[in-house]
Amino acid sequence: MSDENNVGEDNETVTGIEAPIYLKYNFTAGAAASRFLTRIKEGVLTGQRCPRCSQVYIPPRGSCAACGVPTEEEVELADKATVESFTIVSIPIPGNPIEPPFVVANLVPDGANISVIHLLSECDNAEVHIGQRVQAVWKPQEEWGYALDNIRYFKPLDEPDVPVERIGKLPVTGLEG
Amino acid sequence: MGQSNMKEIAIVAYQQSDCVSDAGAANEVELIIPVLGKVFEQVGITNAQDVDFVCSGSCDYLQGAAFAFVMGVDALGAVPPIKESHVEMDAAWALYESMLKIRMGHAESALIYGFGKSSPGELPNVLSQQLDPYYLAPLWVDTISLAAMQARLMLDQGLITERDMAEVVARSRRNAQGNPHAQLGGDVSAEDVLAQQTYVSPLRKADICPVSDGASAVVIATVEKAREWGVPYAVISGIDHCIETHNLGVRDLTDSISTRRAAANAGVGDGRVDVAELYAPFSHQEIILSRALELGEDTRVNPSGGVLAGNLMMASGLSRIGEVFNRIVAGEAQRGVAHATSGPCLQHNLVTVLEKGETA
Amino acid sequence: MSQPDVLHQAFELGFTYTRSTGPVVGRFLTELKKRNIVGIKASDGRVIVPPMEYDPDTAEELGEFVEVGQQGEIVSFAWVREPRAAHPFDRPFAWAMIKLDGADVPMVHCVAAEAESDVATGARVQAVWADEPRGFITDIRCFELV
Amino acid sequence: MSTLAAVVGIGQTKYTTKREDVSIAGLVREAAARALQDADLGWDDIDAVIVGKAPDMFEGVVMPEIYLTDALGCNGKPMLRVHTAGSVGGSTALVAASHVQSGAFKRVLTVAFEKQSESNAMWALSNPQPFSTHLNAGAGGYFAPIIREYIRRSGAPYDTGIKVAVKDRLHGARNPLAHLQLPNINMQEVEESFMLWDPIRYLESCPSSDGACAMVIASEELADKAARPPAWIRGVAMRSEPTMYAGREEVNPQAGRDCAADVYKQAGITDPRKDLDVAEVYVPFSWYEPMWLENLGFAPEGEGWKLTMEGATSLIDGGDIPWNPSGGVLSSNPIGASGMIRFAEAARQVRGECGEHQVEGAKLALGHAYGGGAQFFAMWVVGAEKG
Repeated sequence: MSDENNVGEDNETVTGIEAPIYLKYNFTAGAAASRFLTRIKEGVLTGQRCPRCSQVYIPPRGSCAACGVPTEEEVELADKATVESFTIVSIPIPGNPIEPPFVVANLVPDGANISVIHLLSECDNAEVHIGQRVQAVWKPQEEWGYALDNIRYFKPLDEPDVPVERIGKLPVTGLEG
Repeated sequence: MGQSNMKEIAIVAYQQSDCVSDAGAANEVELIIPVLGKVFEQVGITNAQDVDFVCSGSCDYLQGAAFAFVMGVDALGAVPPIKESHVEMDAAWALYESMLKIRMGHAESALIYGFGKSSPGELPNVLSQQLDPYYLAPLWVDTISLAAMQARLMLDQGLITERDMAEVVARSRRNAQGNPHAQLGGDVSAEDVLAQQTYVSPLRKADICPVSDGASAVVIATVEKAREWGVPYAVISGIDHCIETHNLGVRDLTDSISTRRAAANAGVGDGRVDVAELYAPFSHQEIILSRALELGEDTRVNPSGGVLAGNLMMASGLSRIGEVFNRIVAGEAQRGVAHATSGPCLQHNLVTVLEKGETA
Repeated sequence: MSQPDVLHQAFELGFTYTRSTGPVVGRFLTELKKRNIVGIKASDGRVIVPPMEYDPDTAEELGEFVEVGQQGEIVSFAWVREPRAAHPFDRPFAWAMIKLDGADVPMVHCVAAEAESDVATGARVQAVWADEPRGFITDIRCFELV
Repeated sequence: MSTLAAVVGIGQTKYTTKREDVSIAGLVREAAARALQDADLGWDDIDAVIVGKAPDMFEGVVMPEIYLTDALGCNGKPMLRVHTAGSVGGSTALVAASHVQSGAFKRVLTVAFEKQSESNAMWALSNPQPFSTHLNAGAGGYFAPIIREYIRRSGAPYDTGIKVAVKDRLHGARNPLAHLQLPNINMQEVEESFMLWDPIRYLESCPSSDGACAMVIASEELADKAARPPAWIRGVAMRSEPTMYAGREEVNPQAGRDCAADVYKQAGITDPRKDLDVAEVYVPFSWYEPMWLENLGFAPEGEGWKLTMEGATSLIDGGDIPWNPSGGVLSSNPIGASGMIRFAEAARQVRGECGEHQVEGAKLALGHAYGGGAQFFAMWVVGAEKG
């Protein structure tokens, strides 16, 4: 803590304090998240299929939020995806080394029915668009850990755009599948 | 609020997870879903679409992430959207909010759930940050130490003895043997407890509730709806709650004025109390509460073992109501009292009176 | 399917909050900086230390400050055998409710003592000041037995 | 059936970046005391207190209502603490109203607040959790892609958001309590402001404010005898849906549509644009005005932007359905209180006490709040008449 508390104009009256509140936790990834992270450490993107509505969730959270039922069936997904939407961020993220401007996109991997947020790079920011096809650029295998960050970012693919009504509905084999 | 001139509301289902010291990999949704599944099954419904209102209780700081309750919605099957709300309090207060919703005619039934995963943090430290943010929180006075001072006040004034406290613990452990969800049960005598050295003197570790992970859920409904569902129920004949000053020095810590007031408003004294489930995280507090509720020898206190046998923060208050419901529908009691608490040294207390409903 | 690894990771939820104190808390902390302790007079005449901003009975704003003594009496205490990392001592110590001379309501603070047997309800204690008080509750480093 | 209830007292603080002169209790107290004064009541007249605020991590006080009880005159009374993310101020007002509408209480005090200057909302909202990618640059980063999809679908002109940003700040300049006072703001200034999360510019975003808002809600019997004109609560509704599920409609969420339909039905509203005189709607990023115009049924899907561009939502342009005459969330944003401010400003309009930002002759008003990933909704309709 700094020793400089806020004082009034008379330099004597205390008007403010600094209160450092630092709490330590031992975070546990959920069972479904642990499974997902274990597989991504192996370089494989996976989702879970809802037994009721058959939709595939990534990252899986152990339940289908729409149906409120547990999900167990694991589904392997492609590392190709479609841009559902995106933003170009021009401000730094606290504690993140990425330099703005950068593109953060909602991406639906082929075979999944919901988007994940990730970076888009190796592209002209002005050219990024909804329906665009992209593919994961992985870090070197020796750097893989329990994190979606094993994918450094996604980059554009030379494939035709996905019509808006088909975004989020592609099979794992992609647009032509 | 009492039930006079009001629509009668009843508890129709109650389920809780096991109290475990560390739920391991299970996240909050994974803790909630099985409990909700069981409570729906108990009523014979599918999911939250089949009730008119949902309300939950949780605390972000237990696991150290903002918006814990948002994930809870994932467990409900809330598509299409539902009427839903949340209190950053024990879920017993979520039940209170749900009753208002039913009384104003906007619902006939409600699902209430509470959950907490306290194991990831250091709970007494986390709760120290509930205290005055200028005078006490920066000292990191933990909640166990505050309760220890409360116990000493009582010991010094001759209001209790250490043996009285040990007997509360021994009874809790014995009763918990019959509770499959309890974390700490066993054939423990008061002598065994007294043989332990003190931890935060005058408290021994056994005087202090354990830290538990888990969830509990209750379904309430109008009596008409309960009959339509054809499930056994217990009528909520009174409920009230009341808070006291945050300055511990100003309060009479040897008594619980707010519990007395809530009990009077809920009508605790209007009939025999066969069973009472009290949210007493420390052994001496069970004695304070029993006295404030003016419970006699003929009342069974904490037959579940109470929270000394397992404490699901943010759900334990709701579980107390559920436990009394269980005794009534099992035919072990005609009328019972459930108590929930919040804040250091029993600052905020909620009292519910349940009665056996007329046979349908 | 193979069992996943159970993934744990320690993390810290931390921030240094910047609190404005308002006049009542500010006055108390200002006095601490000068090694004085003040309380406030409640509607029923009781002197409350540290000063509350609002009366616990009537809810009225309070404003009549009263300087109180730096010694007082232990009303109750808890002996902490195993201090937590966040605690002000790394050796056994007591938390206590201390009624300062001239105050009617006890305050909670820590008491340094060698052994539990040295501390007792009714014992007299005295404030020990930090070397350089700066307007924070820990300007009173602790109380010690007189 | 629900008992009739009304707002009989309203108190707000002046919204500002940092209230350096008060404690957390002092801030909350100021709004509460003003609400009591407005209602011509004392602390003893209140039967229960209902408190709302967004995540405790903003101020770093766990369940702060426990410490606030003395400041709110709550000792010996019931106190309830609501938390439903950004919609919390609205939800809190609804929970408070339910205390009276249930017939259980005669008169309750409700307060919502945020003292955001104690920390940093950006930190509290994007605090990284282990094992998760940390790319969610605050609320703007979350909502920007949804706005982009709205623009694609509706074909709205690029400057719709700019127009809202100017309009709400000009409204705010008429409200002495509004945080941002920008009476000379213009389209060019907004357009040239820094692009934070494309398509959201700096001046198209809400500020970060300290502030509190309070209301006294009373039963019909007591409201009939109130010191000042009551705002009768004609409809109340809340809806929730999960943050993420396959196929979720994020631009025009079902929960918002259902919530609006419910509250309109209770208030006897069939055409909101025609039947309502004014609306205070939670618009933290400018583009959410056209989006919510559609979601709340003021315009057909895809045409919300037309109302904005025509000036229909502008008090100053003499629009037929002014939105956010107080300046809205774009002018003041103490997060936990923002929803309650919408509800309270709707009530102030039908009480006819808004001065420079009064919608002339307003009789029926909508208060709206949303939160989370635009998944939690709370709304009420208040009227000058009982209905």
